Amino acid sequence: MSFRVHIRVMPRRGLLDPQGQAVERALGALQFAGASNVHVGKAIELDVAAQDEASARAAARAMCDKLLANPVTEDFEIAVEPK
Amino acid sequence: MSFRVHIRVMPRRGLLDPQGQAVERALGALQFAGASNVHVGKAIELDVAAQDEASARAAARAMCDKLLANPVTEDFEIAVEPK
Amino acid sequence: MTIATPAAAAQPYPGDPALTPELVREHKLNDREYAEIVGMLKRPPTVTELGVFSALWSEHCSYKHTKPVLKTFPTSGPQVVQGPGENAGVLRLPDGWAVAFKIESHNHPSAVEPYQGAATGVGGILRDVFTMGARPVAVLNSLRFGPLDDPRNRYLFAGAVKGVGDYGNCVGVPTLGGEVTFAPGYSGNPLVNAMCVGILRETDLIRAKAHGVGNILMAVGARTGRDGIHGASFASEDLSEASEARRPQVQVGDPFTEKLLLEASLELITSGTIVAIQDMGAAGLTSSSAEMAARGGVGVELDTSKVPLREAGMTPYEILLSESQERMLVVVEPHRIPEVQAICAKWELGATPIGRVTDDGLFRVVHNGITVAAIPGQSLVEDVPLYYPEKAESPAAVARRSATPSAAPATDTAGALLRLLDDPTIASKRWVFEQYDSTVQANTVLGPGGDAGVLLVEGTNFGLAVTVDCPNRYVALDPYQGGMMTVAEAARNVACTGAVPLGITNCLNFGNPDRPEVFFQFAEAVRGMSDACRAFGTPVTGGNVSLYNESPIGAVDPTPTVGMVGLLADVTTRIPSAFQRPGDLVAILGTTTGHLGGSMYWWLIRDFLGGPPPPCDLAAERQLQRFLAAAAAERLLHSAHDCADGGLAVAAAEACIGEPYTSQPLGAGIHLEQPAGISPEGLLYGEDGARAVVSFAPDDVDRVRALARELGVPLAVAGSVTGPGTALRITVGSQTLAWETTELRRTYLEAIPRRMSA
Amino acid sequence: MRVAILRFPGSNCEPDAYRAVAREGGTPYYLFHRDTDLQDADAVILPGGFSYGDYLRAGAIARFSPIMPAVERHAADGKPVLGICNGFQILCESGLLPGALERNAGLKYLSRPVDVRIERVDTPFTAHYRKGDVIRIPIGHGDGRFTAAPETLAELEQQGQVVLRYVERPKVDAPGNPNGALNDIAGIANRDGNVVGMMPHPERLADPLLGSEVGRRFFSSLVQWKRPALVSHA
Ligand SMILES: Nc1ncnc2c1ncn2[C@@H]1O[C@H](COP(=O)(O)OP(=O)(O)O)[C@@H](O)[C@H]1O
Ligand SMILES: [Mg+2]
Repeated sequence: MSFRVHIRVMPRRGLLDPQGQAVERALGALQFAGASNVHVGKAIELDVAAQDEASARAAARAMCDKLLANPVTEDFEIAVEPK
Repeated sequence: MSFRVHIRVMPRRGLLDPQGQAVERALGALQFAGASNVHVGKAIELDVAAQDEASARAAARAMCDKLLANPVTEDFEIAVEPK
Repeated sequence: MTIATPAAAAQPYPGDPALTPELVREHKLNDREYAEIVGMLKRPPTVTELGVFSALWSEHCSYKHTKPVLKTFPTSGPQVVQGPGENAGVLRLPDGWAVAFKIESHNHPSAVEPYQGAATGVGGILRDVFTMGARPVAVLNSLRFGPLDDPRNRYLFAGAVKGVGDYGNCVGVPTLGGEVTFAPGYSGNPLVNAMCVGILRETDLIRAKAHGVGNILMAVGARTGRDGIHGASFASEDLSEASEARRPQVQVGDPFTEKLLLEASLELITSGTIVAIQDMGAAGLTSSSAEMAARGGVGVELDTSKVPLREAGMTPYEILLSESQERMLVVVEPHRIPEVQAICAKWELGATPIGRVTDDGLFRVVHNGITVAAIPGQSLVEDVPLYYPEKAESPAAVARRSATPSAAPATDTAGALLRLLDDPTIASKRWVFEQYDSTVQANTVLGPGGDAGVLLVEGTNFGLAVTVDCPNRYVALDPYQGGMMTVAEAARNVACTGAVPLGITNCLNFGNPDRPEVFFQFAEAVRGMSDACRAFGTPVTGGNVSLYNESPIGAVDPTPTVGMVGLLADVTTRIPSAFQRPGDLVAILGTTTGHLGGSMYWWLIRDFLGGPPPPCDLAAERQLQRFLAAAAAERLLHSAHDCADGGLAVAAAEACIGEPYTSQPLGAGIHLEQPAGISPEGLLYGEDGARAVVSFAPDDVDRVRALARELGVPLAVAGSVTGPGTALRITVGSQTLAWETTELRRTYLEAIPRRMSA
Repeated sequence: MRVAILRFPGSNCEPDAYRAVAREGGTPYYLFHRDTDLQDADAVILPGGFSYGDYLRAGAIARFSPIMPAVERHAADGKPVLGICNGFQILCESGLLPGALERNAGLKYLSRPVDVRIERVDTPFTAHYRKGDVIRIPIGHGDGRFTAAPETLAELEQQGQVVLRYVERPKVDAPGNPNGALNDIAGIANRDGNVVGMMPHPERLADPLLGSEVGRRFFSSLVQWKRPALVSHA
């Protein structure tokens, strides 16, 4: 089976996120007054061939641990949907 | 009310996505054989103060149109959850 | 009438639309051109062929409006190894070395998507240089935008700068210079020109000429997608809302693949594995294959079904016209295919046979066994109908040139300097060039920020000075004088580093040539540039024309950008542009007449853009160039900076300001004689050419004077450099003006960052 | 002194490092990312550039290259390893050095001179400087903001692992710390001092023809480096 996996890699809470800050300032300047607490990270999408959802998720987690996220500065979240 | 908004900004289909390609090759080299069709974009998270979910979503769409996504090269998706 | 037999048969590709007059017009081919096509083929074209003609007969590829004028450029000289007509021009350097260089525009793509437009512009010009067998050692960029108070212009400016930077930085080629100008005429139609300079052994030069019937064509590098189809014809039309809507799929650059392609290409060339190589630039596979075949006087047959694709289901039409980046077309003897593939594999690139060199002179395209195009190749490339547009100067231009400001003269002569330094066109471009790696390759002797960049040619002790320039205001006011001044200013910038100007490349950015006033500008600018090139002995080795630079608000200022290289026989003699030592004497070279026509001063301070631009005195420019080179060779000068926008006062201020990384700017005390009839404004801010501000040790004053006399350069010792943090004082007649140099520096450095963070 | 200079796809400063080593009388040679053997290297340099385009994160993909296990063994043996710019990023990604190099605080690539103070002179790369020397060398990076967890940072300082620090000269019109690096860190060493990473590029100012050669001593130090006699920690 094949699954579509969405991964979100975000700067770890508490670390400086200059990109999030810059976007927040820019939104403010554009009069989007209601926006706050902005963070910017990476979105990664991929197809994963796996037996079932659980193993697709496990594979994605392994990819994040190994490559897709930096354990020093980033956290990640995984969402899996059947294709 | 305040909503947590998750935005995914991805390279438009059909355009070259060199970053996605590089990650796909790297996953292959790391023996994650099941991964394909990899794309890398931006994940943006923010709080939006709005009357209701629909207007939070509308605000987020306006932000994407104006600032967060490049209308020529990127597509975006928005997810809204109450805080 | 008899029905002629077709030159060669070709069939429609299944699914092709019907050939209708509308389809022909959508391909930007007029009735005359269509008739020529039918005459050439002796049958109606297939849709695939229509696409091929549309691309190759676009202005961008064919120069159909400009060829006769371009022929008038001087292109020969003892230093010329390769003149116009190849991917890049090549000039001879000492000891068997040579320099390949070329400039090209990416205006239209940058107007739509500034980041990718500028990035792929750099990518394309790098490929033009390394396909000659040269290793790129410098890039330069010439940028023009509308004023920064408009957010769209800020977006275009920021995006283009980031695009230039990200691409060149990743490939690892230092950006050593450039220019940025802001003027209302560029709103909606920015200009993004990129130049590349490469070094090679003269014996390694390779030309993009297919030969050897039976040799194989191979596609090397990135896969082909639907990017930028019709990019060449897109580049050949006005930017209108319609073109916004039918804009092609954006070309996305991949500098990482470019770097691999660079290494692979140079290895293919220096190992002697290949016969010819050309990059797939505008009109992609079509123009690269057709042009290589025409240069070699042979035919080609392409099998588009063999081309590695990024997207399924592409038609031969799309494959032929795709402008996917980072691709090369290589001609190889059949038995060497494995070697080519091995070299490419080492650099992680594919190399796929996609066609062969034939003896029937046809440009033939086959897809899954169907012949979809068969066109006489030589005619396809060379028999494009030429146009001889009318030219006539517009009465408005004549009137503007002869007008003078109506507003009252300014009273705050000193304050004007701060206004000028705060104008983004004059202000420091550090915000720009610090986003560009200027020291990679470890050969940078003078980085951006001075008059010209200087690099060491590795393995030698000589250096190259490189610059791009175009005083577009002058060209708009008087295209002939402005054309001369463009070359003169480039040469002056090169000479200020102590180098001897060697030759130029150019990028002619103009409006719609069908308008007589535009074509007048074009022809006159070329005439002016040619005269200057002849006077300086700096031939034209190549270039690029970008027409139809118009937006809903009208044509851009005519902008014939010149890229120049110069030689420093001993790189250690290079002269920086800023003052170096307190106590040095300051002298002004050249003649100051106080000419204010066309000046930044009139524009900014008196709100008047007009008058005659400063006349270009080619002999005086030449003498100044000679003096600077001779003085450098004797190591007489500690600094030299030319007077351009903003005149003497701005040049002196810039020489004081120096870099932000030195503790405090230096000051200077300068006395200017005030001849009768010249106003203080004219002395300070007039933009007479052939001038420079230099500094040198007091002990050398006699030698400096003697050299100036010997070479016929007027020289006035006018004062001296003073210590860090002291003021810049200029005495004009009995009046002394003084500026805090810390304030000058802050104004000059902050002008662009302040506007960009608004 | 045999100095292996690694080439990853997208490296672009390897010729610069090569020249800098050769100029001081060392024996530089290139190894490719696909190699697995260091060929008797006395020292290894991971040069600057954009390995794998810096896609995903600078250095993230290169760290998995076939050559890297050999580099890890070489480092574990206490032999010199220097990562410059992208090389520093690769060393952090691979865990040979602690911390991470994040996007510059100003969010822009920056090419400019920086003033750095030499904080440690007992590494193979800084032995020919004096402690406290301030030198001006170029940077060229978009991801040079050194970041580490607070405990890691404290430990780096306690153990004296900071090798280079950005400093601000008086009355200049630009910040001394160009990228927002924590504690102004421009370069660090591992615990043993044999593995060093730095963002600035000393190899770009190591040729007398360029007008300044203040970066040369990184390479003269290395070429003349003698491994101290092993002191037992037992
Ligand atoms: N786009 C750019 N890219 C790189 N360097 C630039 C750019 N624009 C300006 N510079 C640098 O700033 C210097 C001064 O610019 P400018 O005032 O246009 O100089 P000049 O009038 O001497 O040609 C240039 O020579 C160049 O080194
Ligand atoms: Mg100048």
